[in-house]
Amino acid sequence: MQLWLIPILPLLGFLLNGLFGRRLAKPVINAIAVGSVVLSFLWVVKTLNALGAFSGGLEQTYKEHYYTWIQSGSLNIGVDFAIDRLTAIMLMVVTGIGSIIHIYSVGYMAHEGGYYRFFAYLNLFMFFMLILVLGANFLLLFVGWEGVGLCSYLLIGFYFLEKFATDAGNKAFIVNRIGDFGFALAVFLVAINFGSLDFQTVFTQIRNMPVEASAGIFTTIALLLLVGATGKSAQIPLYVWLPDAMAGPTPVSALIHAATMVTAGVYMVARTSQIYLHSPWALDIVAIVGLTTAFVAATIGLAQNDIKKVFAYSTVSQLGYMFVGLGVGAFSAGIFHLMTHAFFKALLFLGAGSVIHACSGEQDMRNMGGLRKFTPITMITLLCGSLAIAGFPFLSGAASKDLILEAAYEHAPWMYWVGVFTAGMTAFYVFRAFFLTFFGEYRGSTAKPAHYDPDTAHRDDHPQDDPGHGHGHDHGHAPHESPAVMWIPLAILALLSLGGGFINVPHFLEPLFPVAEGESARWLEYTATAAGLAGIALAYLFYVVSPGLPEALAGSFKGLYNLIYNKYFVDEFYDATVVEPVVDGSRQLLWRVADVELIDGAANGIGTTARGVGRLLRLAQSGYIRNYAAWVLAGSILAIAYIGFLGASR
Amino acid sequence: MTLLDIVLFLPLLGFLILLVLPKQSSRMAALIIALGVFVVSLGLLMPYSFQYPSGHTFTTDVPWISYPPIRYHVALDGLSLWLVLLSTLLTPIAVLVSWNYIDHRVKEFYAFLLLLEFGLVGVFVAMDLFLFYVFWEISLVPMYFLVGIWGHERRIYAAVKFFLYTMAGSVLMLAAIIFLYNRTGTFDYGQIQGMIQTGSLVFDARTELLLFLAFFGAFAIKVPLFPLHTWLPDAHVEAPTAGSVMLASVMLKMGTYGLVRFCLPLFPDAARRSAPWIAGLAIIGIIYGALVALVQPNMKKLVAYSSVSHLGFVVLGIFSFTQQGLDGAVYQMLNHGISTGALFILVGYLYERRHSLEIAAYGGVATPAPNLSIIFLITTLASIGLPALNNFVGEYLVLQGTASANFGWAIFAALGVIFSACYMLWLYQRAFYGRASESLSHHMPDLTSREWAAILPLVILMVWMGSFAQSFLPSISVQNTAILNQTKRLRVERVAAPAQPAAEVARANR
Amino acid sequence: MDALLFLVFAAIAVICGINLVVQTHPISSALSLVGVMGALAALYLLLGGEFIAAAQLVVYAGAIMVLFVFVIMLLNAGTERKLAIRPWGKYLGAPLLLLFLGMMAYLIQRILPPSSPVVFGAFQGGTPAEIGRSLFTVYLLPFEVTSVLILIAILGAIVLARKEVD
Amino acid sequence: MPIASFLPTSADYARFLPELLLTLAGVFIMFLEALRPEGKRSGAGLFAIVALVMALPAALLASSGPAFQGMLVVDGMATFFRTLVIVVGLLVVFSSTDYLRGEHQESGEYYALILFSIVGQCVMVTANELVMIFIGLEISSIASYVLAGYLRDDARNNESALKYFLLGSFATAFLLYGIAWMYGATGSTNLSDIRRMLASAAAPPEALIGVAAALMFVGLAFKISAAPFQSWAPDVYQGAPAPVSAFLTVGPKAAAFAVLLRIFLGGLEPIASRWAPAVWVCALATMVVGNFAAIMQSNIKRLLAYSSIAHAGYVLVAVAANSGTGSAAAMFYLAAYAFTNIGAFAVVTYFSRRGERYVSIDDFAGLAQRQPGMAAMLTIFLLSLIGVPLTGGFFGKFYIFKAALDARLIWLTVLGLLNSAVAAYYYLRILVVMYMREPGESVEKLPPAGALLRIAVYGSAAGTLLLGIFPSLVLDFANRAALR
Amino acid sequence: MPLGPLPAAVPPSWYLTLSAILFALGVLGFLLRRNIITVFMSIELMLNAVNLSFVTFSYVLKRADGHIFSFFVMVVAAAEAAVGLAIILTVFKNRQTLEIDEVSTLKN
Repeated sequence: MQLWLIPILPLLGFLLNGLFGRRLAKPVINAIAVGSVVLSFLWVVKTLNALGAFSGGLEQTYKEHYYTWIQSGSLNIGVDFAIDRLTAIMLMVVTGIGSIIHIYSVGYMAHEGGYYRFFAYLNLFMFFMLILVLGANFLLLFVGWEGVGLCSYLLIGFYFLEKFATDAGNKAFIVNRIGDFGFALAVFLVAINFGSLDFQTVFTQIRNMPVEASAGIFTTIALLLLVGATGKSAQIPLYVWLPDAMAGPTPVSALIHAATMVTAGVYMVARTSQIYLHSPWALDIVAIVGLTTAFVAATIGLAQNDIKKVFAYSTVSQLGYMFVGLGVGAFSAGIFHLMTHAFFKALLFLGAGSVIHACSGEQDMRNMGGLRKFTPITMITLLCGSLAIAGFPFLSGAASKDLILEAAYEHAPWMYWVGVFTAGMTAFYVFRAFFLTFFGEYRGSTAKPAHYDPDTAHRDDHPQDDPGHGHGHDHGHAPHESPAVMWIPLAILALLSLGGGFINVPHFLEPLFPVAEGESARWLEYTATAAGLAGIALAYLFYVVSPGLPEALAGSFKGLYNLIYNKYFVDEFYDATVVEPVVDGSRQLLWRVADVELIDGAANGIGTTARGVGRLLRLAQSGYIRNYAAWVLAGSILAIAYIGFLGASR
Repeated sequence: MTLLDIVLFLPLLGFLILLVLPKQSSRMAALIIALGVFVVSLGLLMPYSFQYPSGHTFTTDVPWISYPPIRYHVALDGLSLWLVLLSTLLTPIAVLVSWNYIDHRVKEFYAFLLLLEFGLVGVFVAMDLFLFYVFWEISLVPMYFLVGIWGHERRIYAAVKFFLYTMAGSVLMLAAIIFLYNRTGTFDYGQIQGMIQTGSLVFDARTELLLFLAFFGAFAIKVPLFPLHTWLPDAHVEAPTAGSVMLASVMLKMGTYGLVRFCLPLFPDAARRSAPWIAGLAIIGIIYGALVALVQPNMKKLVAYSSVSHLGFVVLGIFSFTQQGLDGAVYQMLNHGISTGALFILVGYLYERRHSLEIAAYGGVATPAPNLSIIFLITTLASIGLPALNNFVGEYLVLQGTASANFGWAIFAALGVIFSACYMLWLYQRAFYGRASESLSHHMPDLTSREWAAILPLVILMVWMGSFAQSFLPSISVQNTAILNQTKRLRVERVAAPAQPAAEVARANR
Repeated sequence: MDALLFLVFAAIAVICGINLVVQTHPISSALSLVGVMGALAALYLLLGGEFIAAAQLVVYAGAIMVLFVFVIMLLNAGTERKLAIRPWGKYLGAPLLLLFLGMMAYLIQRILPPSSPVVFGAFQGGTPAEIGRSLFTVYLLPFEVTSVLILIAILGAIVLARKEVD
Repeated sequence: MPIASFLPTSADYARFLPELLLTLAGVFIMFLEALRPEGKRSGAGLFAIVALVMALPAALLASSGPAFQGMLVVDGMATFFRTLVIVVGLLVVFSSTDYLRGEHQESGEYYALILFSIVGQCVMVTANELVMIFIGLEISSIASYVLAGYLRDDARNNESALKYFLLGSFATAFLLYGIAWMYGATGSTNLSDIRRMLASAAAPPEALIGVAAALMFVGLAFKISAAPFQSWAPDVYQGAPAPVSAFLTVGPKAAAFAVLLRIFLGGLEPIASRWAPAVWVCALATMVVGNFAAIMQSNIKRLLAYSSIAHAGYVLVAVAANSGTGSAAAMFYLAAYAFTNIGAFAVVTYFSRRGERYVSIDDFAGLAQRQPGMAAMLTIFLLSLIGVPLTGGFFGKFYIFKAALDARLIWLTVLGLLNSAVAAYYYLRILVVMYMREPGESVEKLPPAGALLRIAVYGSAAGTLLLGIFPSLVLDFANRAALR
Repeated sequence: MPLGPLPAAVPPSWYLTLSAILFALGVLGFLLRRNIITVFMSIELMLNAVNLSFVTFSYVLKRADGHIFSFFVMVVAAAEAAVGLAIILTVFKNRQTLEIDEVSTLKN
C-alpha cells in the first residue's frame, strides 16, 4: 500500500523548499508546498479507499514494516506504519485540513518575507504529524510527537526578529518538553512491563489482563501519558504555552494550534485507550482535567480582546471537552469532537486571519467593528463557524459536543452541568468576538501601525530582494476583502463545519470503541442547545444592543474581571515559582558558589597548599653550613636510634 | 602488520613528516595525511559491514619488552571500531577548522594534532594494559600544547590544570595496573580478563574495590564525572577550536571507553557494588551540568557544561548494567562526539567572525548568516535529543536501560532532557534571533565552502545516526552483550570455582 | 700502670679537644689539636700500634698541622668576629650531641661484648714489619690506589691555588 | 702464606683495566698540560674522549670474578655501573668543552680531574672491601670538590666547593666511624665475610651492627643527597659550573648508589628487617622534600638540583624494596636519569652562556621559537623527568614502583606516584615558558650551539628515547646483573 | 664509668668511650666554631677519634687491619687537607673572610 508515501511527500516538499527555496520563484514554491500536501491527501484517500475504509472495511489494523530502527537486546523498535479506523480519521483530518490551509497560506503569506521558509516548515510539520498518526509503536509516535513540537517552535518563532515571538516559541517547546518527560517515562514503563513498544503487541497483552482495582502499573503509565497529553494538548496545568503561540502566523495557529497538533494528545489517549480502560481511576483524572480546563479556559476567553487569543482559549476549552469525552469513556465522541473542532476552529482562525488581513494586521477587536460592510464573505463563513462552535442545533459542533455531554451525564451528572455552563460561555465569547468584529462602527484608525513591523519582518533572511508590501504596508487603506485563494478555503471549511456533524464517526469507530447501547434522554441535548443559544443572545445584548453594558459589568465585578482578564496570573505564578528559582539558583548557588567556590576552589586549594609546603621547605634551606651540619647530625641520630635500637622492637 | 597498525602509525609518520616539511606546506600536508588516514581507516569497517563478529579483529600481538613481558597487542572490536573511526574522522575536520584560525606556528600545531590522533587511536585499540597506559599518557602531551600554545588568554592555567588533573588520576591507575601484573604475571587484557572469568584470579572485596577505584578515578576525571569536572570548562574555553573539538569529541571518550573496557569486565563485583554511588554522581552531573550551563554567559563554557551533562548520561548507562543502557552509552559516546564537536566548530566559526565568546556579543546572527544559523539550529536540536537525530537514540536507550535498572534514576536523569532544551534553545535565541546590530551584520559573512566542508559531514551523520541507528548499533550491541556476560558472574561462584595457578590459565587463554 | 697512663692521656686528649672547641682563635685551636694528636699517639702505643703511633706524629702532628698553621699564618686569620647571623644549628647541636653520646655510651657499655683489659705489649701485630707485610700483600691495591688520591690532591691544589694564567 | 701468592695475576690487571687506562690518561693529560706552549690549547678534551671510549669496552668486556685478594669483584653490577659512569664521563666531557672555552678556562686539569673522579667511581662500584670503597669514595669526592670550585674566581663556585667539601668530609667522618664499628663488630671489612658472619650463628648483637649500619648509611645517604642529608645538594649544584653540576648529579650519585646496594642489599642483607623501614621513611622524605621544594624555584639549575633530590628518593624506593628486581630497577633508573639529566644540564649549559647569566626559568621564554631543536630536546628531557611514556624516565619509575609493589610497599608506591604527579607541575612550568611565552632578550641573541655540545644533547636525547622505547636493551642486562 | 679502686688496666670500652667523646667534640666544634679553618680542624678531630676506634678494635681483635685502615685514613686526611685548604684559600681570595656564616649566598 506504500503508506510511506503519505509522510514522504511533504518531507520532499520540505527538502526541496528548505534547500533550494531561496533560489526558487514563489509560484514554484507554492507548487511544491501545496502540491506535496495535496498529493499526500489524495494518496490517503486512495489508500483508505483501497483498504475499504469508506465501504465498512478496515476492521483490522493494516500494518507495514519498513526497517528496524533500534534493536538492543530484547527490545526491537521498527519503523512501521499502521492504519486502523482511528488513524483513518486522523489522516483525513490532517491531510485534508492541511491542504486547505496550505492553499489559504499562499494568499495569506503572499507578502511575507521568509516565504519559502514558512512553507518548508509547514511541510515538515505535515511530515511529522503524519508520522505521529501512522506510527505503529510508541517510539515512532514519540518521533512525530516531538517533531510537531519542533515545527510549532519554528513557526511560532517565525517572526524571529521579535523577542516575544521567539520567547513564545521557547515557551512552547519547553512546556511541551515537560509533557514529553512524562510521555517518555511512560514509554520506558511500557517497554519494561510488556517487553515491546509495538501497539498491537502491547495492547493484545493488556486486553487479557484484569482491570486494575487500585492504582497500579496501568494507572502509572496512564497518568504519565496524560502528562504528555496535557503538554501537547494544552490542558491544565501545561496549557500556558498555547495562547502565546498565537505569535505565529495565523495559518499556523489554524493548522497546528487548533486543528491538528494540539489534538495529538487526544489522539494519543484514544490510541492507548486499552491502558486507560484498565485504570478507571486514571480515566476519571482525565475527565476532571478536561473539564477543569474547559471551564477555566472558557472563563478566560470571556475577557480577551485579541481576537486570536479568544480563539486560542476557546481551543484550550474545546480540547478540554475532548478530554472529558475520553475521560468518561466516550472515546469515539472525543474523536468526533476532535474532527468537528478541526473544521470549525480552523475556519474561525482562518476567518480571523482574513479579518486581520483586512485590518492591516490589527488583532485587537476593540479597533475593529463594522467589518460586515467590507468583508461580507468572511463574515458569513465566520458566522457558520461561530454557530458551529456555539452548538447551534444540527451543526457539527452540536453533534459531537452533545455526545460528549450525554456520556458525561451517564458518568457523573455534575460533569454534565459544568459542561453545559461552559458551552454557554463558549457561545458567549465566540459571538462577542463576532459582534465586536463585524457589527457597530469601524473603530480602527485608518493608519494603524501593525503590532509587528513587516518591513523588517520579511527582511529576515534575504535583504537583497525587494520588500514586497506585507500587511503593515497598506497603511491608510480601508479594510478590504481577502482574495479568492483565501476565501475559497474558508467556504469549504464553512460547509464542513455546517455539515460535518452528519459524518457518523462514533459508528465508524465502533470496531475500536464500542458505543454504549441505549438512547439517552432527549432533554440533555435541549439543555445544552439552550445554553448555547442563551450565550449568543447575551452576547448580542452586550455588544450590539447596549455596548455600554460590559464596561459597567466589569466595573462592578472588578476583582473577578481582573482575575480572568489577567488569565488568573498563572504565567506570573509559574515564573515566580519555577522559572526564576531555577535560573537564579543555578547562577548564584550552583555556579558561583558550588562550582567556582567549592569544587574548583578545593582543586586550586590543593595547589596552594603544595606551594605553601614548598615555601616552608625552602626556608629550611638556610644556606648556613652549620645548619646543614645540624641536619646531618639530627638525621644520623634518628638513623642510629631507628636502625640501631628501635629496630629491635619490631 | 594489519590495516589497524597502518591506521595507528600513519599519524605518527605524518607527525614526523610535518616536522621536516617547510612551514608553508604544512597545512596542506596535514590535511592530506589526515584525510588519507580517514580513508584508510574506513577499511576497518570491512569485517563489520555484513556480520557482527563478537571477537577481536585486526589483531597484532608481538612482544615489545621481554621482562616484564609487555606486548604490542592491538586489536579492534565492536566497541573500539567506532571510536577509532570517530578519531580519524574528526582529525581532518579539525585540520579544516583551524585553516585560518591558526596563524602562528602553524607547523607545530598540525604536527601536534597528528600526534594527538596517534595517541587517541592507540588508546582505543591497545589490548595490553601497559600499552594502553602508554597511549593514554601520550595523548595527554599534544593536547597540553594545543591548549597551552594556541589557546586564549588563560590558556596556560587551563593547560596545566588539564595536565595535572589527568596525571593525578592516571598515576593511580598505573599503580593498579602494576598490581594486577604482580598478581597475574601478565599485562595482557585478554588473559587477565580470562583469569577473572575462570575464577583463577580472585580478589578480596577490599582489594577489588581499591583496584576498581584506581581505574575509575583516572577515567572519571577524563569523562569528566561530577565533581571532578572543573578542568573541563577551563580547558574548553581556552583551547583553540580544533583543540576543543578533539577534546570534547574524542578525548572525553577515553574515559567512558575505559569504564566500559576495563572497569566493568575486570572488577565486575566492585563495579556492581559501587554502581548506585556512581549512578548518583552521574545523575547529579546530568542535572547540575545542565543547570550551570543554563546560566553561562560564555558560549564555550555553556557547551562545556552541557558536555558534563551529556556524559553523565553515558556513565549512567554504563552503570545501569543493562543491554540497552550499555548500547545507549556507547552510542551516546559517538553522538556526543558528533554533535558537541559540531557545536564547538560552529562556536569557533562565530568566534572567527566576531572574536568573542560572550553570548551577549551576538544576537540576530540569523539575519546576516542564515546558513550558519540553520546548521547551528540542527546541531542544537541534535544535542537536545530531538527524535530522528542522533542523540535521541542514545539518550533513549540509556534512559530505557536505566529505567529497567532503577526507575527512580530514570526519572531524575530524564529531567536533564528538559533542561538541555532550556539552555540550548535559550542560547540559540539569544545568539541568532532578534535584530542584528550594524557592526554584527557587517562582520558576519555566511559559511564559506571550507567551513561547509568541515561541518557538513557531521550534520549528515547526525541525521543518519538518528534515523538509521541499525547501521551502527549491531556491532556495538554484540560487544556489549559479551561485556555484560563478563560482569554477570557473582563472586560467590568465582570463589567456589577451583582456583588454578595463573600461569596455567594464561596458557589456557592463549 | 696502664690504667693510669690511659687516664692521663685521655684527660689530655679531652681537655685539648674541649679547648679546640672553645678557643676563638684558630691558632690556639690548632695547637690544642696537636695536643690531642700527641695524646692519641701515646694511646696508640699503649694499644700496641707502634707504626701507627709514629705515623700519627709524623703525618698528622707533623705534616698536616704544619699545613694548617701555615695557612692560618698566610691568611693571618684573627679571632672570630661577632656576626648578626645566628644560625639555629649550633643551639640545636649540643643537646643532639648529648643524645648521640648517650646512645654510643649505651652501645659501648651495655651491648658491646666485654673483652680483656688493655695491657701494653699484649698485641704485637702493630709493628712496622707486620704493617708493611700486609700493606704490600693483602692491601697492595688500596695502597697503590692511594697514589691516585695524592695525585688528585696535588692536582686540585694546583688548579685552585695557582696564580692566574692570564 | 708465601708472598708470591699475593702477586697480582694478569687476570687481576685485566679486571682493573678501565681504571688503569683512565688513570694513565689522566696522568698523560697532566703532562700535556705542563708541556703545552703558552696560549695554544692542548687536545686534552679530545684525548679524554679517546681514553673514555677506550675504557668503555674494557669495562664492558671485563671478565667477572674477584681481583686483588677480593679487594675488587667484577660482577654484572660492577660492569653495569662502570659502563654507566664512563658513558656519563663521555657526555660530560662533550658538554664541557664549549663551556670552558666560553669561560676561557679550557685547561687539561679539568679533564684530568673528570677522569680521576671517574676512576674513583669505578673503584667504588667494583670494590668489595670497605677500605677500597672508602678510598674510591674519597678519590671521587676530592675530585668533585675541586671541580665544583673549578672557576676559582667565581664566588658561587667557591661557595659551592666549600660547602661540598666541608659537609662532604663531615659526612665521610660518620661513614668512617660506621666502618670502624662494623670492623669492630664483625672483625672484617670484606663485605662477603661480613655477610657470612652476619648470617652465621656467631653473629654479633644486632644493635651493634645496626648502629654501624646506621652510621654508614648516614655517610652514603649524604652522597646520594637523601633527606635529611640533602641540604647541601641544591647549593652545590646551583653554585658549580653547569657541566660539573650535570656530572655531580649523576656520576658520584650513581656510584654511591652502587655502594649502597652492595653494602645494604649485599653485606647487610641479613639484617634487612632493621634497615629497610628506615630506608622506607628516608625515601618518602626525600621525594617529598625534593618535589615540594622544587615547586617554588625560579633558578633552573636549582630546580634541577631539587629534582635530582626527588629522583634520588625514587631510587631509594627501589632500595627499600630490598629485592633483585629492586636493585635492577634502581640500576635502570640511574641509567635513564643519567641521560636525561645530563641532557637537561647540557641545554642549560648552552643557554646560560658566559658567567651563567641566564639561569632563571623566565629567561627561557620563547626558546621554542628561536631554537626549536634545542627546545624540543629539553622537552624530551623534561617529559622524561616527569615520567611520560616512551621516555626512559617513565620506564624507570615504572620498574621501580613495580619492584616496590612486588615487595608489598603499597603505600610507598601510592605516595611516590602522587609525588610524581606533583613533580609534573614544576617541570611543566619550564615547558610553559619555553613554548607559551613570547621571546625575551635572553633568547633574542642566542648563538647556535657548538658541535660538541650538540653531540652531548642529541646523544643524551637518543639515550633517553632509546631507554624509553626499547628498555629491554638495558633492563635485561640490569636484571642479570642484579644482586640475588 | 664505675668509680672506686683503680684497676690495673682499663677495658677497651674506655678507649671507645674516649673516641666517642672526641668524635662528639669534633662535631661540636663543627657546629660552634665560625672560623672555617677551625671547622675544618674539627673534622680532623673527628677523623682522629675514628682512628682511635680502629686501633682499639684491632687490639681487641688482635688483628692489624685496623691499623692499616687508620693509616689510609691519615693519607686521606692529608689529601683532604691539601685540597680543603686550597679551597679555603680561594674562598678567602674572593671574599676576604673566613667567617663560615658569611659564605651563605646560595640558599632557599
